[in-house]
Amino acid sequence: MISERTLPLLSAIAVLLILYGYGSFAYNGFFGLRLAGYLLTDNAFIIVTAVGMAFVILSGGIDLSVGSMIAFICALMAFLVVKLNLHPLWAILISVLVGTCFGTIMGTIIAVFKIQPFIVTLAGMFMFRGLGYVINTQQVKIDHPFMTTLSDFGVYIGQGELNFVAMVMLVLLAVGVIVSKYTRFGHNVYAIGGDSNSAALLGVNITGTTIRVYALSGFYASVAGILFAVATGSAYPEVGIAVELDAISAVVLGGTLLTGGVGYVFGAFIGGMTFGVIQQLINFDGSLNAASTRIVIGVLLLAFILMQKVILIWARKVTAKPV
Amino acid sequence: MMNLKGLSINPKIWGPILSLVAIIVIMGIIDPGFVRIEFKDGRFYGSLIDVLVRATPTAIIALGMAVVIGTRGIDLSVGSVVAICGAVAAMLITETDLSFASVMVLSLAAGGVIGMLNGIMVSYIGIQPIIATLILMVSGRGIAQLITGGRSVSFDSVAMDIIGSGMFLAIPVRIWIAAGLLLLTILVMRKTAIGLFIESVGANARASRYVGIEARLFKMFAYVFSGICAALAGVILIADVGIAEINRLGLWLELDAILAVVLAGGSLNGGRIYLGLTIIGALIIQTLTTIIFSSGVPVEYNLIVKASIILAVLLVQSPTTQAAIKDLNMKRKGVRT
Amino acid sequence: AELTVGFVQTGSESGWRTAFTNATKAEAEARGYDFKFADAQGKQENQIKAIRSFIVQGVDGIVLAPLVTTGWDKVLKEADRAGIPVVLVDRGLDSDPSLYVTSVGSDFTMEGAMIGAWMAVETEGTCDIVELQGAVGADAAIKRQAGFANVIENFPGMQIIASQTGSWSSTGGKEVMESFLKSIGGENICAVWAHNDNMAIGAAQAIKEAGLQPSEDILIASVDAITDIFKTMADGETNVTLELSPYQGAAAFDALEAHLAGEDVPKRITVPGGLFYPETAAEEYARRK
Amino acid sequence: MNMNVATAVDEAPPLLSIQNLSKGFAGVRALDDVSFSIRKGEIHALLGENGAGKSTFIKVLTGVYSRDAGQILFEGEAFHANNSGHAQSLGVSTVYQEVNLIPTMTVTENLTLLNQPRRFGLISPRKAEQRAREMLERVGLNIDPSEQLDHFSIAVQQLIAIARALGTKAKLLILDEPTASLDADEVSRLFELMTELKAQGISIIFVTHFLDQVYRISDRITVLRNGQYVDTYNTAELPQSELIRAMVGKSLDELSKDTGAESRAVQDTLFAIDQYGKQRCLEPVDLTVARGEIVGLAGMLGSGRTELCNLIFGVDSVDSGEMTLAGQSQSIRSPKQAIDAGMAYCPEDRKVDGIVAELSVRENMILALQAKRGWLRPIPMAEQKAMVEEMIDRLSIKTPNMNKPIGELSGGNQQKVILARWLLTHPQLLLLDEPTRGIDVGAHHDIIEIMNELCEQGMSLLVASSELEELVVFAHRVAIMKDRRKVKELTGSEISQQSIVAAIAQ
Ligand SMILES: Nc1ncnc2c1ncn2[C@@H]1O[C@H](COP(=O)(O)OP(=O)(O)OP(=O)(O)O)[C@@H](O)[C@H]1O
Ligand SMILES: Nc1ncnc2c1ncn2[C@@H]1O[C@H](COP(=O)(O)OP(=O)(O)OP(=O)(O)O)[C@@H](O)[C@H]1O
Ligand SMILES: [Mg+2]
Ligand SMILES: [Mg+2]
Repeated sequence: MISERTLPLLSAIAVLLILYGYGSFAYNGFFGLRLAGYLLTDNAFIIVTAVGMAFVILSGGIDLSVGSMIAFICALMAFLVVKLNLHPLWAILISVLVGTCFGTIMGTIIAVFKIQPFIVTLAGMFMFRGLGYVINTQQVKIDHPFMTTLSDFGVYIGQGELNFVAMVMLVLLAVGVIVSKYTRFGHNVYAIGGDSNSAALLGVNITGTTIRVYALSGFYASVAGILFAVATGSAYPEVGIAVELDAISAVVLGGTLLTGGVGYVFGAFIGGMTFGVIQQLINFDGSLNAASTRIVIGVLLLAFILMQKVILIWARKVTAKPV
Repeated sequence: MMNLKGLSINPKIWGPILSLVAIIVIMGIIDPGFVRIEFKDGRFYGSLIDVLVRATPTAIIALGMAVVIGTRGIDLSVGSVVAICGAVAAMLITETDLSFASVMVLSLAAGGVIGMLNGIMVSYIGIQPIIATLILMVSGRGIAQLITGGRSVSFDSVAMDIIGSGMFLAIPVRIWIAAGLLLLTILVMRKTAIGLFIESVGANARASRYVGIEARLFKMFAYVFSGICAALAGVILIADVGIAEINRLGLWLELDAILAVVLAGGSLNGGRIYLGLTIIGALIIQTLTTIIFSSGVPVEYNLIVKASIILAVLLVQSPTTQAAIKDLNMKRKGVRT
Repeated sequence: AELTVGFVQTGSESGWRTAFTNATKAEAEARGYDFKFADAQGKQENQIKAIRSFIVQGVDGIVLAPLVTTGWDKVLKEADRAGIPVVLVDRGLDSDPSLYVTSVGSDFTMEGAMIGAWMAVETEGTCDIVELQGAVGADAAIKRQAGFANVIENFPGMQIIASQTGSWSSTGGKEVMESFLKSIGGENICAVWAHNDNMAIGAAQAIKEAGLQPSEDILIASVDAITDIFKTMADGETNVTLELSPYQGAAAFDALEAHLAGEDVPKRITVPGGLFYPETAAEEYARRK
Repeated sequence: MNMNVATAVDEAPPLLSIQNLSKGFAGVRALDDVSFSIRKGEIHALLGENGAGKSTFIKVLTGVYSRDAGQILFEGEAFHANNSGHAQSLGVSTVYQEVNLIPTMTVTENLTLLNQPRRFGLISPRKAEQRAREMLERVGLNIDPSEQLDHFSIAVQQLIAIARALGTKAKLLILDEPTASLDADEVSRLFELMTELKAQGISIIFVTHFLDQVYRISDRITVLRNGQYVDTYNTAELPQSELIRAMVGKSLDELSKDTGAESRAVQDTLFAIDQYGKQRCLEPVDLTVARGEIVGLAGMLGSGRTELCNLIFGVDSVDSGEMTLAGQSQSIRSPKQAIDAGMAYCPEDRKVDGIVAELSVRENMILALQAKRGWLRPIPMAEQKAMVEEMIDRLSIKTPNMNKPIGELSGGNQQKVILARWLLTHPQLLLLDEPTRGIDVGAHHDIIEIMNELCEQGMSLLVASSELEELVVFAHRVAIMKDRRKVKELTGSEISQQSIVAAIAQ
């Protein structure tokens, strides 16, 4: 069903396909299950973070703490597995719980004390990074057979591997989409993002919903941290720097408005993949120096957005309701 | 009591100022050396002076940021603009014979042009501010690297030394610059109708359009101004050390600038702009940093200390806490009468 | 046939890094390689993506400048499975050595020790040192710190009395040094040990502005040997810098070619660095500018 | 009148009893010791001037604002709602004054928010849509509920909000100015529903400024004035003049109800549009307005009045037709151009298109004039103050001072500020879309007087209004819109409520 509301998402998908099509046409090996598998794996933890972020942004907020949360969770995992010799399964459980708790605390501060989310989560960003440093300032190898089993687990589809990390991402994406569309909580998120005053007058529990939104974001970010730890089998304090910006842009590129209330959780996946494809285009080209790499990323982003706009305008014209 | 009543006209305005004073006073009690100011070799010397000096770049950028945030926008590119304009200034000084004035004008103009690009993307193309400025945040540093060929550029310039560490009437020149800019901005915003229009556009863009305000033009203006501010900060930053390290120059400054604006009570949802308080916000952030550096906190605790104090400041200023305090006061009074 | 080689760089966080990239590229061009470059912008995940893209493209060899020492096992195994040899440059890895051909680079611990030794000699074993670190948790910082600490341990009169991060930049270095000068007092500081040249340049400025003479009242030692430090040194404002060679590409390519030719390659190739002093600074500056 | 007759007669315990309720804002006592009660199954009108405290009362009752003092008993038990949702769960359902729905969600999502039908624990969109259709049907709306809410005009949104409140099972229903932008048909429909609910034993609190509606539907009336309780009356026993006196505090001269304005000879045409239209939006329209003439625009919901005003003012761009203003041909593409050409436009949706909530009353009022003068020529503060003060006085705007954020004013007073904003620009042609929406009787009277005065001075007005009574009073000519085209024009003595209704129905 093509409605006005889905147009931004659809145009984002269209542009992603155009980019991917261009890569397949221009570079050997770009098209194919192998790179597709890699794209899913390599961008999994950004996408997982972005799914949590999508809820936050849809609710009209923002969460800058996710990058540091990932670092903190990695450090915590390393601490639990290496220092305390816990089984990774326990470590994962504890880490997710702690991450979700921290998210809940931020949400509570935002909702109860009515402080802008930007600044609360910015403080969270400093705090979690700092906590990560305190747990350990070293680069630690998380050596445990279970972790290796997880990271090596995967099914091959032709040349491409759908591995554990990618699977978790896809599951969490599906969960996110369902929660946003088919639960009361999801609708409440859209409502407070659309107009929080009206939502309050309609009887939406703003405080509760806000707290849950940040708890959810904390949950997704901590899973992203665990995925990072699993994928690399290591932890270091500088993990996830600026991931919050990547996640926010992934969400926005996926057609979600930063002002809240408008967009789709699935857009986070599209946005994340778009970033991944742009990066691989540059890697496959391989001729850019550091300076041009940055510039080209910027230019491609701009091109992506402009194409999206053009498609949007065109689609609006075509689908506009006749009187 | 009377006095306090007078002060409590608007907790929004007094919050940041009192927070700053409280932080300094507490620190002064813990370590009297922190608040000591000496007069030495024709200049003031002391940690508080350092705070003022170090805060100028952030404060200047935050001024521009405050205006942009007033339009309900955000400018993530300022850090990169700092790098670009620092690079431009350094290259002009080392590679050309231009007079210092022309160097300044060209560098600031570079900032203005980049700001205009942001402005065009946001207000004429309609890209969301965070993404529009992210584009230049990412590619801007690349541009700076192109300008210098990826190396850092050191230079010798008397005029730059004066900007970086010179004194005028025993007060660092850069403080004069920041104060001048603040004054000029306040004048432009409040003595013309620009301030009103920007606040109106930020608070309700649709209604502003209905009254005939050219919303796009004023949004654009905000980004141009922010670009120029960032350029000025860039020049000051390179003048400080006599070298333009484009790879790190201005890195993460955008976060501090935004933080300053928000500490000053500015809302990221647009509307009211508090210029003077923004400077206070920048001073709060810098005071924290300086305290952390001079207090001997182990490095890995830096961020925790910073986050905790910011949170404390926010919690005390929050509407909920204020209301609770008021309630308590009322109850106390109620008991007395 | 000409070789296709992919080079995965960490990013472009410093002038030294840029010089390293340029030198490597020039070397590859001189050898007529089809040279593919990936800039990871300071993120390990981007480096992993780049390695994988080189695997998919089927390059003949990969040169990797790892951002961190851990977390490479999986992707290196993938390269191994694809039969693509990997050569490390700049720093080593905490991985099974069979996963890479060799590790070319300098020895951070050694560097820290060299600076420590220089300082011990210069101050005759008595010195209160302030340390300017880079980012917390950077591998280079940790190892240099360890090497430095190993040496000064032997001198009861030497200790680090304050340590802060100057975030690798001269403005950062200047700001931290200013605070140290106020809180500790210039007269109580004997030397500055800066983990890179930029922070040393900033520290020298701060010392000057506090009315002291850098390099005399307070010694300054740093690492990297970037061009600008020679100017500062020539002006008599810092005492010593340790060169980190940006010319590791040649050694790496040699090793790669040898490996492809079926020869045995040692697991560790150290490129020499050396200390530079003010005496030769002016000359070096002119040469490198 | 200490012991009021109404409660004395009634012995049954009231559904809701309010005792000594007070609420203050900085500088204002919005509610001052208010006590009265609501019976089971009655329609209780809550009346008072703009800023009397009606909306505040409702918000305190439903927990949106905390009360400073006082007690509320609901079915004999202490009632303390923490927020609107809580109140709802306790059996009090409310439609607040401004439309408070979520503009970015679909009509279905809005209607079923907090009460979505589910299947297997998840929301079932199909069932939700079905339920939404049923709810819409009750209020006689035939729209596609899968469309986004803000695609509909404010009046339709108003109806949707009402449909939503009716759909929740409540013992007490509160409607704060639900009829402000509805036309006669919708109002009748709503009243039928209210009567139906009343028969089921549901009580309704009803706020309006239309006194005729009060008499048509309500059982009892409570009047507030300046935040204070005046009295409660049985509607049937209270003459209208008494009611007005109770509300205003003094007796108002019989509202001048002349049979209609004289038509003016259209000799001196100020404004003319010729085949002005836009595809999918408005069929080409011809219309003229003479100097000093008031032209009314009548029509049903969605008939295209607002669209026409938007096109004239350049909010939307036309794709056909020509415009002349004061003898000059105009091509208007933006409000700015329209203002420069000498027009002004008071839009329908004041919350979205009118007020800038954070800015003060003063700033809101001078905004248009300042924009007209440009940013380089700020209006001196003294001049601003004088102008604003005069307007506050002239329109009797109730505000403690001119620096209060306009968002904190009562709805009617916000409307007056927006009107003042445009009067200050001294336009040649003033477009008003539902200008008296939410304005009380006294002020309504004043505004009509001001409009007459303005046109005497040579200003021309084009007024879209759903209030036929009002149109009949002041319009020299009425253009009737239907299905996005102009269907008829009535002049002078042809203008009457009947003739307009007939033209619309044709
Ligand atoms: N949030 C608020 N902050 C400050 N003052 C307020 C606030 N809300 C209402 N007031 C003030 O309380 C008084 C009563 O306002 P209220 O909205 O209850 O009036 P009303 O009777 O509903 O008027 P109207 O018919 O115009 O809607 C007004 O003077 C208004 O300025
Ligand atoms: N009864 C209705 N049924 C369907 N759509 C409607 C209805 N009323 C309004 N609309 C929608 O609202 C939009 C605005 O109509 P417009 O405001 O121009 O009409 P209007 O004559 O001013 O009516 P109103 O009294 O509602 O302001 C139209 O685009 C139409 O889609
Ligand atoms: Mg009201
Ligand atoms: Mg209308």
